[in-house]
Amino acid sequence: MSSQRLPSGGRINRGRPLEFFFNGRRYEGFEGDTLASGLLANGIRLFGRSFKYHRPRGLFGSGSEEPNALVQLGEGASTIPNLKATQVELFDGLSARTVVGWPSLEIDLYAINNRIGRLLPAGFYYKTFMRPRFLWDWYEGRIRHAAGLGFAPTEPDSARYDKRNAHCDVLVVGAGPTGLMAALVAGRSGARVIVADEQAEMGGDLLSSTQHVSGACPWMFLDNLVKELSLMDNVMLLPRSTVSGYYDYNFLVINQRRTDHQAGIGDIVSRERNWRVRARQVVLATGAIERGLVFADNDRPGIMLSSAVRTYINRYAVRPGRTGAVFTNNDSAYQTAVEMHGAGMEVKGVIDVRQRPSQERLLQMDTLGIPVYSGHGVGGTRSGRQGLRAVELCRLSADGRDVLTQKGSLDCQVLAISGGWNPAIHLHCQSGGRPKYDDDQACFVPDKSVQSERSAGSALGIFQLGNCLSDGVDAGVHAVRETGYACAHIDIPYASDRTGSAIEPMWNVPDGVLPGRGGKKFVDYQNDTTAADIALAAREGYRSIEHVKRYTALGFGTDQGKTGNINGLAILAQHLGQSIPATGTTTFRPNYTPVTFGAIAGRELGTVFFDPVRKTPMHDWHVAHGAVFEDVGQWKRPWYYPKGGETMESAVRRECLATRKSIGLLDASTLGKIEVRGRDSAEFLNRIYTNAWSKLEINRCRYGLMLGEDGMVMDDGVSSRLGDNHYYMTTTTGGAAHVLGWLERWHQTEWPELEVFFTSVTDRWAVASIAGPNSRSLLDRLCSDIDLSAGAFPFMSLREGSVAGISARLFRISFSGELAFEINVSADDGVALWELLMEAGGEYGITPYGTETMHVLRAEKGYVIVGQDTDGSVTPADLGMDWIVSKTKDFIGKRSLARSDMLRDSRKQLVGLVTEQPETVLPEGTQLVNEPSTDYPVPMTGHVTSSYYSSTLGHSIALALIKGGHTRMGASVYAPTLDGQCIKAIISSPVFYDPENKLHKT
Amino acid sequence: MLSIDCPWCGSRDQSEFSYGGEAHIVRPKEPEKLSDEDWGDYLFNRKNTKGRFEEQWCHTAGCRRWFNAVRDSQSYKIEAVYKIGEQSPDGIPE
Amino acid sequence: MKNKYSIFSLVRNAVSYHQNWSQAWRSPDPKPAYDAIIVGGGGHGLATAYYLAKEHSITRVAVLEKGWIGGGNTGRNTTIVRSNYLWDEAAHLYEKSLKLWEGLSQELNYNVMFSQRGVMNLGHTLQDMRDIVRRSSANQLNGIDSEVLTPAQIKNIEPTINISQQARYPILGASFQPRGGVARHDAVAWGFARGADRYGVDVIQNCEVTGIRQQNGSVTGVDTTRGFIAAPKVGVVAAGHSSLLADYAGLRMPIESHPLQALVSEPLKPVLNTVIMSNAVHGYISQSDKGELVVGAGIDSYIGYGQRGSYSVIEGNIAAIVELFPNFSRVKMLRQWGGIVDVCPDACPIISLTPVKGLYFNCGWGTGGFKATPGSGWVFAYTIARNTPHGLNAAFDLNRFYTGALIDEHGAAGVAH
Amino acid sequence: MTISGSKHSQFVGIDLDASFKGIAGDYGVWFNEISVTEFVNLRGDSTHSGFLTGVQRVTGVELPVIPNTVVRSGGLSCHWLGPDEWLMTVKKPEVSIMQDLEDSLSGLHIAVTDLTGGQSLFGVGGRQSRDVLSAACTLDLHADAFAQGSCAQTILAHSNVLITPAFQSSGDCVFEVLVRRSYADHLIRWLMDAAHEDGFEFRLDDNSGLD
Ligand SMILES: Cc1cc2nc3c(=O)[nH]c(=O)nc-3n(C[C@H](O)[C@H](O)[C@H](O)COP(=O)(O)OP(=O)(O)OC[C@H]3O[C@@H](n4cnc5c(N)ncnc54)[C@H](O)[C@@H]3O)c2cc1C
Ligand SMILES: NC(=O)c1ccc[n+]([C@@H]2O[C@H](COP(=O)([O-])OP(=O)(O)OC[C@H]3O[C@@H](n4cnc5c(N)ncnc54)[C@H](O)[C@@H]3O)[C@@H](O)[C@H]2O)c1
Ligand SMILES: Cc1cc2nc3c(=O)[nH]c(=O)nc-3n(C[C@H](O)[C@H](O)[C@H](O)COP(=O)(O)O)c2cc1C
Ligand SMILES: [Zn+2]
Repeated sequence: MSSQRLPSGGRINRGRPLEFFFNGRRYEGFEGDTLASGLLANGIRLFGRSFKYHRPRGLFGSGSEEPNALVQLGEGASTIPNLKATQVELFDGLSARTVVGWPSLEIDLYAINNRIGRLLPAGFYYKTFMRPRFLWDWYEGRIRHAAGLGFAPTEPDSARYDKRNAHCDVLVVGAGPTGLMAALVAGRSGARVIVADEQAEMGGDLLSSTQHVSGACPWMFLDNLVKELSLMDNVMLLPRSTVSGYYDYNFLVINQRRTDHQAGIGDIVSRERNWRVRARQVVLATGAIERGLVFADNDRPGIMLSSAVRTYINRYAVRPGRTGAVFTNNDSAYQTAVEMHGAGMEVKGVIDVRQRPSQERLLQMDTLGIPVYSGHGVGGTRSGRQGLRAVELCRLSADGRDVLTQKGSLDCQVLAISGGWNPAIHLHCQSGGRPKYDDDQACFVPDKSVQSERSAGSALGIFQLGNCLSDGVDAGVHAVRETGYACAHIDIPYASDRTGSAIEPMWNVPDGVLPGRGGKKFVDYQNDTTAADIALAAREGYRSIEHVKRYTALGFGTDQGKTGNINGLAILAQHLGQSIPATGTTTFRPNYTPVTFGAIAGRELGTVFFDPVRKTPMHDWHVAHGAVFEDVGQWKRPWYYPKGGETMESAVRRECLATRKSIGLLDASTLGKIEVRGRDSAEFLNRIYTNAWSKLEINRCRYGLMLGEDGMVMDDGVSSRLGDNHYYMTTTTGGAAHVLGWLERWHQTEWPELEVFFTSVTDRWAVASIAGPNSRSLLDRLCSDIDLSAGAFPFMSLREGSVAGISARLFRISFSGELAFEINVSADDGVALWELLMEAGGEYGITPYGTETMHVLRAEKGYVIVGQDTDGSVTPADLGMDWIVSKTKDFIGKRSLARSDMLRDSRKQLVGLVTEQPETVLPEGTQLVNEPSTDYPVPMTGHVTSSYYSSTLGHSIALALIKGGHTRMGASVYAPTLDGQCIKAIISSPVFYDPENKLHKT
Repeated sequence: MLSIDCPWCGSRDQSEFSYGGEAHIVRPKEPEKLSDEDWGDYLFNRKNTKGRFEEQWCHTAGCRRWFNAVRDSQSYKIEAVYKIGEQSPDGIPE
Repeated sequence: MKNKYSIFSLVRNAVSYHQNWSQAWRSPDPKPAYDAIIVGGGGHGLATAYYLAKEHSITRVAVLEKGWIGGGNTGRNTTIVRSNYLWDEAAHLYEKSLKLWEGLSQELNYNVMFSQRGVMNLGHTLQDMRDIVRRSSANQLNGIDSEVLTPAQIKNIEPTINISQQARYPILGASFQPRGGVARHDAVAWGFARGADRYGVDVIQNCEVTGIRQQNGSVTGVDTTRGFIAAPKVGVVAAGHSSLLADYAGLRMPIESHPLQALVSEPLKPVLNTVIMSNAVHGYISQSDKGELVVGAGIDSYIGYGQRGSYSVIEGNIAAIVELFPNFSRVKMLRQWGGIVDVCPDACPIISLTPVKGLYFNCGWGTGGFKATPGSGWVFAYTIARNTPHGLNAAFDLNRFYTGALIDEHGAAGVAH
Repeated sequence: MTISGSKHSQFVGIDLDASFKGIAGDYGVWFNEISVTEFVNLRGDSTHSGFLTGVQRVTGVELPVIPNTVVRSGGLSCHWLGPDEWLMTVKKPEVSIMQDLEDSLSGLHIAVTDLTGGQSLFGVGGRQSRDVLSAACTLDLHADAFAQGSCAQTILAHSNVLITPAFQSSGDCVFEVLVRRSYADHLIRWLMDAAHEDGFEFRLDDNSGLD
């Protein structure tokens, strides 16, 4: 294959050759090349196949607008699907393959789809594959196999991704001449500026240009500009950084690609970084994207956007073919003819649909000896193995709607096409702005700004370089003024722009055949959406542009229709006989170009960072002693402490028995703890809890239940009175933050007149709870300043003193039904306390236990766990806790308890369950029925909320919510388990252990 | 992504705030006297306005204060913030 | 029937270069009066009209849609279909719907690409697992397919999922409904529209209802951007805009409208076999037949009619997905969008008569009503035609917010997508 | 080296020798633990003159009433947390203000709460400290926006924190990061990881925060 590299020029580094692989073959390119330019330089024209018809496709564009040249990069865990070859920078050893084409690009069996293309019009799958019904699964498998582009990696990614939050005065999006001038003004004025451009180099269209600026060649001008900016401390230049989304409140996301262009950089530097920017002002200098022309067989490899041809020649020094022609409806492509000529290509002609191109251009072509076919169109194309071979010329009628005569063909390998320019208004529209149709320029331009944003340069519909430069300055001045800086002086550079004649829209180039016949006219290359598809959709009643988009997949692809959407909607407008603005665009949404999940997720992933791990002061001790942990909210709580190969069951049995017989030790530090202070504390608690608090004596504790305003149990805990106006509230571990928020909210928004303050002290206290008949004796040895006797320190009271010299608050409360003390010490002393207890408790066989044992012990006592035995639909009465609900005062949720449904007899109520077989443990969650049956649906009567084997009692126990359960003591229910058993159980009191409540009061 | 002006701390990222729904829903003084319908109305029924909407926010990760905002529920633009107990710029809420 | 869809009609039309297909539905002008008006041309509204005509022979019906049909939540949802709901009332309703799904393509003669590839709800905490057993057990007793899977079984079905027990919130198990799956959302709206049109229903787009008129407590018709249209029965199925329509009728609703977002990746070769949902890490994902990964993002806490939500929600959801599928970190997000979901306090819908005679509301489907589309239309048509709820939707009346008989699906069933 | 069992450190279990040179070949960030002997949360009514003078009597400083500001004096810092809430940190072992505040303010509607042991304070300094923090903090940390004398409660890496910039005489800025104890381990690990590219070291004896 011949080299198409031009002998000189281009922004490539010829001193740095690179080797790379495409579909297994080796090629050479240079630093500064993209995969696209590198391949093109090697004479490669076939880049891939299309999605539906599997037609051979080549490069169409040169940047992020590219619809065709999709590749899969690399292998294994680091493979990347669906990259645009035009955006992949070459590096040494790069290896890529095409994504469509099975089994290979050259021999693609699915190319049959092109032959039977007529059977596959838009939406054909909605019309078929319905019968016979059972075959649908098979059809679907085939559809799935045929669909999809690249392959997702199947192994985890080892690369890092990170994020930065940034604030700036001015964010300039796009570093073309417009954006750079805006940045220069803002930078010189001292504003905090960020400039982001998706390309590897700053410069935008200037990189592909030969047009002089202020007398200098464009690259010299550019180099000076970028250099000045890069020396400013207040300016951050971000190349390879796409502004992917523009959200509310001037929040924009920039996706920066940091390593993909460098082979072997390793994993220290993050592969991508997402910048989360709050900008005070945004300048959208995103340029314009050229659109193609819709004519028969307009998808041959070699048919390219005129701007892309110019870019390959000037920026990459690649000649895209030996012979070329231009097909246009506007002036801009004439320059491409000039450049093609300059690159040594034989230019066969400029085909201009306009009857009267500008005189200046005609003269220019004349001097170069390039024929101009005005009032002509391309009626069809022919191709060989390597793509385009010839285009068919036809003479158009004056209104451009019909073919008058066929005029033979022009042999050419490259057809540079230009259907006009679409300002890149994506971000403007994402920011809430609307597109406005500009009839003169035949394109949508930004309408009024909704956020602090201004489009500038080509993004605003200004297509001449000189005007872009001055508009960039204007935009910079505007942004600087709005952010309150004094504007620095700046000389506006000068460019000699050509004048010309206006564009004449040409949305659907006639080919002189009947509708539906002739070559396919592609509108959206990636999804193979043709003009006929759009016509069909309109005919079938899919008249909204949004319907057409969804029915034909127009603009649905990875390029989001950057080159095709406007042509598509214009064609629809023609079919419906309505104007383009009345037809409207589809909705512009993030992302501007696709962004990797990794970058969006960032670093907060995995075992350590996905969500903070909260640890108690004694955490490391638990780890050192082999605890297995349970996640409770963000906390890690010891679940059980297996010893030497113990299973959970045996560990829990051991822990339970040790506690019931002697002493168990629990880390209870995670419970929520809130100090409540102020004259109205008691009144406040009265309103929040179902029971009354005013009469609680100082140093006494009380259990309390909180309801939501809907009357359902929300949280519970023991609160104590520390002083006249001072209470200490505890909450569930998972509910702590919610409860504090709940208290604050009622106080601040509803009862600000109450004098009360809440302060969270959850982290301030380490809590070790000792439970069991020997706990008092143990504590007696460690605590000399508190009389621990039952008389002096009764159940549900608290004392302050010291334990082994550590100052502590002791609570006589019990969640296990045993004599128990909760010892609260400063978190700093938690470990010391724990170790002292373990040491002193040694002779009692003190046994640390985890949440599982805690659950068993409390279930033996019939104590509920909010969230396990309740689910947001359970009232205090359902739990048999009427006793805690005050009849005399109002409290949050009270009124709801009087609604008719709360009084229903058939409500689910908390009961105990005992299985017939003592060893059988009912699976938690299992539904219960009164009569076993397989006649579905079987009426259910409730479900098991908690269930354990009680080693203390020698049989299993369970708690359950059962319809009317409180009046069904002794009745049997059945638990049909998921593994097919049916377990019989008897309804009992939920209190299985020490029903007289003697033990914990001893 | 909202940026919310806390009446105390100034403009902060949305992530620091929690939402409280419709503002100016006053808890009935004597709930017991309400019919089930009226109580249900207080509990569940909401204006859910499309357009200017008075709502509550709390600067949870900052000063922990609840406050009110007038926000356009379509443009998401916050037009005013005011403290609890202060009058809405839209006048006396009914 | 004109233009029945099949492989044969496709071939026949190919011969005539597809010039002879008839319209899937007409675009008629509104008539002055109808027997019934359905407000809202989403899947539910169109299904309601279809079943009104088909099951109840009420064919002088108009569906009024303010934009383009299917452009509301029907056109922007993650298309998960399942019926493994916890509470009997919900389970029966969704199961009715699932049964209708199973024959829907044939019934409508429009391929809605209903793909029964199974739906998995992951459990990451001990309480998740209790809830999973509770729900699966209830499903089985209700005659709904449901199983509980171990991490190894999950891995077997979904080979790239991360079941490491070292994960921050490791996967402890899952419930699995094999009959669940996904469908092509647009096709559902279009299929019902075409079906209803065939019975003579007028599907009228770009026609916004701006008022509901009533006389002596009975509805008389609706004001629209295209004039007044009379009807003795009006069924409102306007999803995110239900509160506005209630307001037009002087009613108050227990509804809040929130932004709910979703996103898709670029199209990929098949890599996911089922639908994966996780409540605890908060993300859900499936792969469409076309190849893109369809990811459900979360709901924003604030009220929002903007069809867009907060970027941080997207970030959280993608993090959840990468946490579950670390191999997806190099996959790219193509597009994100939002819908306006009408959320009820108990995460269950309202399908109800109202104090205004002849006015019916069907709303509150929140984040999970796509799966209910055929069932919802079926019971709502019944309710409108007979002026009384069907047994399947009796529990979903407005009165429950006063009696307290809520059907609290968030209580235990977790996400309701 | 790791600290084990030492009761007052939050760096328990962290490998303090785990310094790491960044791509620039040096330590772009350093961390240290700032020892505070007393953390006191104070609630009260700042419009009540008795309250303000009562506090000043004990602490010698005027309570900051401007949101998000801090007043420092002689080993004592007083941070505004809310319109009726402040955090006092005392860095002198010989000083305790808890009881004095209670006494001095008795009779007023106040709450003085000892949080000692429940909070951790880190210093994050070095050339890249601002960048590292901005990896997961939405606050504008630029010196113009977050000047000497300010402080702010915000979110850092999913944890609630109080950040205070402290400018040293060299002009360098150290950010004091206060976090609840149970999150401290997460946060320090997160910071170490966030400094992956820039490099970090621990400074053990340098109690660099200003007061
Ligand atoms: C991101 C997202 C993901 C979801 N994922 C799932 C999922 O996986 N599974 C699932 O089951 N559900 C899901 N849902 C929920 C589901 O989409 C909805 O519950 C369901 O589509 C509602 O259908 P509908 O027909 O009631 O509403 P819509 O489709 O919203 O239709 C209501 C229609 O009413 C029209 N309308 C409103 N006001 C007026 C007026 N005044 N006059 C005329 N017309 C009016 C609207 O324009 C709209 O077209 C999701 C929703 C979203 C947003
Ligand atoms: N001959 C013509 O008719 C014609 C038409 C259009 C443009 N032009 C020429 O193009 C130039 C326009 O200058 P300009 O500065 O306005 O535009 P530009 O095209 O030179 O620069 C725009 C830049 O924005 C970048 N960009 C776009 N979207 C982005 C995003 N979301 N994130 C990050 N970067 C993004 C692009 O990569 C590009 O570098 C002028 O020289 C003009 O003459 C000529
Ligand atoms: C299930 C599903 C799959 C989608 N797949 C794609 C897709 O492959 N490409 C695409 O551009 N958009 C896709 N979309 C998004 C739509 O383009 C569009 O964003 C969405 O329907 C919301 O409409 P709006 O963005 O016009 O408001 C998909 C939407 C859904 C609901
Ligand atoms: Zn604040």
